Amino acid sequence: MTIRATMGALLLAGTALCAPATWAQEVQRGGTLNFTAPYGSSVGTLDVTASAEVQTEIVAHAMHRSLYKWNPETGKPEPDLFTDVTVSDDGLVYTYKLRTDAVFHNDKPFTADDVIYSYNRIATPATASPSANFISRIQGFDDVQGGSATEMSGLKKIDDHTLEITFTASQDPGFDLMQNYVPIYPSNVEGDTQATQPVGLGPFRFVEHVPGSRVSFERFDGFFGENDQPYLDRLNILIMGEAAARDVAFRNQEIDVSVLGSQQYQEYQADPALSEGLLEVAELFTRVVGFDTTRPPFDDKRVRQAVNYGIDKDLIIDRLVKGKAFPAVGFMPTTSPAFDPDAQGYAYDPEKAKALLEEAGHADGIDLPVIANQNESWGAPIVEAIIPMLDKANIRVSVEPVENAVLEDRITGGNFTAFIWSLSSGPDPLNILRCFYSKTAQSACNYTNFSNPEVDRLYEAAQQERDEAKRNDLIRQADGIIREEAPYWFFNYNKAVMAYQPWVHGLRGNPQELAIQDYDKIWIDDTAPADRKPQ
Amino acid sequence: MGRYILRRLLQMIPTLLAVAALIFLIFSVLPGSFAGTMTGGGRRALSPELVAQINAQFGLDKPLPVRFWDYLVRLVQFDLGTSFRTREPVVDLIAARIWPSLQLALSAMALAVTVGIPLGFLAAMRPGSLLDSITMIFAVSGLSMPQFWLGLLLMYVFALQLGWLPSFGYGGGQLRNLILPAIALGFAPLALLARTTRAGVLEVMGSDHIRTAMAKGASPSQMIRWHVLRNVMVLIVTTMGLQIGSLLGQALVIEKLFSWPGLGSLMVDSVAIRDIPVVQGTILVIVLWFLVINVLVDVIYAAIDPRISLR
Amino acid sequence: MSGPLLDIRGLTIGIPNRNGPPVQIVRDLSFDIMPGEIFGLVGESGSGKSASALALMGLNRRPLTTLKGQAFYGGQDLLAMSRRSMRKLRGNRISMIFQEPMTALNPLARIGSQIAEMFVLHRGLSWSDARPKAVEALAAVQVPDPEGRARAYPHQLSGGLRQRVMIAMAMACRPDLLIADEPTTALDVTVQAEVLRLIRELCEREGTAVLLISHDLGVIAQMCQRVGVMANGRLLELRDAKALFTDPRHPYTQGLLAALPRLGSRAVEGRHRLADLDMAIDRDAPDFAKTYLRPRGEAA
Amino acid sequence: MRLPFRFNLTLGLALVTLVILGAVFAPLLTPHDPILDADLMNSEMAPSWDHWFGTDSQGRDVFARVLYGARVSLTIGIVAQAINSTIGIALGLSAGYWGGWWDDTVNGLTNLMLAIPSLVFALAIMAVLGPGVVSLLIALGLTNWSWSCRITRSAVMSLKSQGYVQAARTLGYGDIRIMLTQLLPNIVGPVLVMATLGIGEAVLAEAALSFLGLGIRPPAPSWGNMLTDAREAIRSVPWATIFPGLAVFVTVLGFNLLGDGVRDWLDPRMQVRA
Repeated sequence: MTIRATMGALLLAGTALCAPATWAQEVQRGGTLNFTAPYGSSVGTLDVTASAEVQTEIVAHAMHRSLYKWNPETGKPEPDLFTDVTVSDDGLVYTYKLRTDAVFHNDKPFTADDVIYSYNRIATPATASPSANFISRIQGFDDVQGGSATEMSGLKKIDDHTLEITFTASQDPGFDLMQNYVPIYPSNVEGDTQATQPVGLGPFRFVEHVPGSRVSFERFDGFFGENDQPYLDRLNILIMGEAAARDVAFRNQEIDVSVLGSQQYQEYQADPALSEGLLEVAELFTRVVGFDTTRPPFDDKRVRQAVNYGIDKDLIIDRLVKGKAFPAVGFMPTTSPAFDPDAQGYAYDPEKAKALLEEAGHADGIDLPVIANQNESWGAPIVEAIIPMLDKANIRVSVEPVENAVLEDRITGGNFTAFIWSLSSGPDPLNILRCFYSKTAQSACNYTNFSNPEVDRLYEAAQQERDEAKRNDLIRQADGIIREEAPYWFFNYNKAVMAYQPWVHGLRGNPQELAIQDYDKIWIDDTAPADRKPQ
Repeated sequence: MGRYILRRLLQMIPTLLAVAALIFLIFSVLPGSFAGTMTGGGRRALSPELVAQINAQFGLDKPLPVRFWDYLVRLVQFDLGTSFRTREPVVDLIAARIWPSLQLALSAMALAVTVGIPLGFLAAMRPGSLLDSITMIFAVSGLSMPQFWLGLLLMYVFALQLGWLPSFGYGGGQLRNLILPAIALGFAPLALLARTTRAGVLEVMGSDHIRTAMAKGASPSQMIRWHVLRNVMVLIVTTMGLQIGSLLGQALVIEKLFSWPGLGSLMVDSVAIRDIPVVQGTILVIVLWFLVINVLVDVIYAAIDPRISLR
Repeated sequence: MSGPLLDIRGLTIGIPNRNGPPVQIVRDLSFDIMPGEIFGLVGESGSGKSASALALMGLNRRPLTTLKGQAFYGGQDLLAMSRRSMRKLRGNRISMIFQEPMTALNPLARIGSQIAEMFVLHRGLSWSDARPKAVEALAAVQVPDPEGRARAYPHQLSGGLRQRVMIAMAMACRPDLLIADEPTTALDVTVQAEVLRLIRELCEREGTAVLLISHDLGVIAQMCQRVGVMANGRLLELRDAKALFTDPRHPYTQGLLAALPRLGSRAVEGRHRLADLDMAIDRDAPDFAKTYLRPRGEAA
Repeated sequence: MRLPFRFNLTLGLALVTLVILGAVFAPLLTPHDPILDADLMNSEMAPSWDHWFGTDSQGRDVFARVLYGARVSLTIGIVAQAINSTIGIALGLSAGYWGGWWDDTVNGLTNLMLAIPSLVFALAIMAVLGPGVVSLLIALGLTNWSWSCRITRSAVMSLKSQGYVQAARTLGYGDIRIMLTQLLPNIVGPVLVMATLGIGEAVLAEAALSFLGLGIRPPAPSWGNMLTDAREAIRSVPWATIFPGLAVFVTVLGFNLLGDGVRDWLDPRMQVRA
């Protein structure tokens, strides 16, 4: 059987993605939305520059804005806090015309100083900000990190609303600077207070954080958005890590949206009422089992291919993941611009797996210990399912369940034979290809210690290529080699699913992370429960 | 009595220090690191420089004995350190969680007391009877279910099927939100109390002075009021105290399940992301609570039983 | 003195057995007690004395059950009475004191209120009215500083004082019959005599009859007008005390008396010695009691 | 109405026996392998003649997993409690018998262990050791001995002044011999009751730790991880949670009733009441 990622899947995702937005219904203003933050039972800090947690990002996106913003429909960054940009010929100097109508929640007008302040704050080693990676291409970053400067030389204020940024590489800075993790903070507020009393220039103003329970916001009247957005008067982000509890709460109409796991996806699809309110999107995540390609017997390509042939991933996706994933062909996901629609993935062929293994000199079989966390769609349960399958191909799989903290430490530290994980595979394909570049450290993201001269050559070429189509072509070629080399068992591309109540409108399928929604575009109609509906 | 309490409070200090040392020791050999969790679950790569920065910021680059000494020095100044994750003082994080935690623990206990003790009495009135067995099996069944399982069942029945109560969350700390988690948490202490009460009543009822009371011509209700209740309380108070004392620590599963913002869920989360100062702080607070309750129990004990004097 | 105060006929106590005849602890016990009389019931431990006494009060605990028999008191059968009317008699008309004064009192209640309870239960007094009466009752049993002792808890009192408290409690409502089940066994030898004397005096004054249960022949001899000897659940001999001690008829009684070493040839000598001893403590003891004194310390 | 037999004891014994028999004879009771008989094509099938308790999301037979899970859960419960009891008795006996500084040390240790909630302690140990049966045995076996220790110690304190112990000492018996032959038999009763209850607690603790993600290693079946894995499917695949849930319930209830029953039985006062 050939796995062919059809454009159909893409289109399907596309329509679902637009469905709620295209309802031709008069927008209603006001009301309260009960959104959920599903990735854990608390939000650590409200200062998103001190965090790498999606939970914090979900909260931060309500009140902060970054220089660029992500457009889920085009899959590209677009201007948010600036209206115009000119790029120098070498592609290193960007001159931004900043918005003049943006105001912070504390009434301070937005100026170039705020951008300079915010980026320098992130770059300062004292803050140890995990967001630093995103601004590391700004000139002078290394000097600030090294302590020889306190401000990055690449940030230059021309006037209040003109900002010049010099980068050290010619890559599009939009992908980095659109991140919610590099928000623009007001320069007249002490950075430390952002953790408890956040001030931004986003559509909602912070009201209250009940740790472990919820974060509440109210409409910020001064927001610069079009159509006098946001529509909602109030926004509650309820912290609900336990999926079973979220399920009950959603059915009970206590929450307006819920992110679904595969079990609930299946149940909600089967329910005539609930199936009406499902938003699906192909997310830019690739789920894989990664091998340490320097460690025998997995230093042999044939052994890695044998694993790929030995697993019936369609069956696992169909039965265990319950259709909440797209079978993976290679590393680049279907929604990536570098995805190759003609490529063929590994088909399920246990005989071929056995043959490859014998060819590699392992007729009596091999052991495959996999470290895994508890995640239902890219953790121990998946490994459990491949145990009987690979058993037939003479590969003895075992699971070592570990906590997330340990999993991540061991993967970045190279302390594994194989691991199962979900890896970001977007939105910038070039940035993703970097993870297969032999000069990228294992701890950075070349987890499998992948090294292939041809891929290195293609990556270096793509880096220099300014034309987007040609660049994507190079990346596509590299993805083909990676598929053949199989440093991973390519499992699936995530299908994220969000359930929403019938009165909720304006959700968009964000393939970066479905749970990150543009709250300013969401509105609810008056069929909502009395305590939340617009007056 | 004031002096007694003061002395008992002072006696806690070595225990607390020992707990602190033990926790420090356990978590110093814990695999996984906070910096490791900053990848956001495969979403981004961390440069080694950043990992070093993060570790330096929290003093994790120093040798273990130095860290332990720093920890102790801060501890004796009532400084529990700074959370890696939120970069706020641990004391503040705990302060925000302590009231919900107490609310949950105390209401669970209130439930256990108001239902468990009468049940125990009921069972003890006819020992060996069908009523006794049914009552005790009901009570013991509370001890026989995994907490999260009981919580889930309650959620499904009372929130989803009947729609009487909200299924989750703290709300503003209203009673409505409190009921289900309190039942889920309180069922086990309820069972223990019912059991202790039954045993206590049977023991008191079998004692000589109850025979005296009967010989005096007291009716059963007079006998219970004048001679049983107080004596049984002496036996129950210990169980109650132990339960109240340990409920904060037992609540972690329930708090996670019901998204209840208590100390338990804070602790579990912090263990998961290796936010060690918070873990240490919450455990210390949970232990402190247990110790304080113990002193309180002893004081109450002395108030009920004239044979015990506080020395 | 017209007729007995309490007339027990054919009292049989045992443990019912589903699959056969019940195990009998006391068999066919019959005796009577005259008003104001001190009646002694003597026998080894396990002979059924205490079970019989508790049966009269309706206080035997399962599985011990009164299988048959009657106990007439004022024309009513105690054993067939309703619980409620039995409760009215208990403590009020028939009261009881127990062997172990350490545990017979509620350790958590003040002495005063434990005595006052009697007046609340049977005289319908309020607690505040009952308390002074309790102090009076303590005074009546010659407890020093009755006011203070009323506020004390049992563990703050000595054994002898506690038994006095029990007596005060039992005598509070001036009962017709006092059942004293081994009242002095747990006490010091020197305290024993005082307590016995107290019982005797109070009962004489109030005209209360006493059913004195003891395994101690000396105590019985010192106190009782008539004595029943029990062994193995049966009443073997029921005689006038003087007659019993001088001329035991049943071989068991004979054996019992013979087992007391100083009742043989050297008995008279011992008796005198003890009489002297006892006289030193209790100069007003009635003659008959002195006659049958036996050396103390033989209680076993 | 009085029941004709010791109800708690009988019921408890029956339930515990049932579970133990199920665990011991698991291979005879089901033809299915709990791990390798996984057929995703047959996943989430309702109970049928082939699969009495249905199948789980991996297509494994729930009945087989409940039976084999009994082995894991019972092993954890019994062995962990055995470790607890052994530590508790050893410390309690020696502390009560020798007294002095050793007693003070043990007392301090006991208070320390009591003060840290055992689940919290177990969680910490599991986090250090990582999931697995051995880790669970250590985590649950080292955290719950304070009660056995306290009970043993106080019993020994009151026993050691008694005549027969004194006699043994004058006969020149060694301390260890006195503890094992004279004291131990007299404290077995209450410690046994504690242990019975402790087994139930350990079974529950395993479930709680599984819920928190720190149970045993999959794919080995334990009731805790069966419950945890299937909890989201409680409405569509109820058999995957109800049966392991019932298994936990029956087992813990059984051990609790057994403990209560044994206590009543050892303490006849509890039975004979007005």
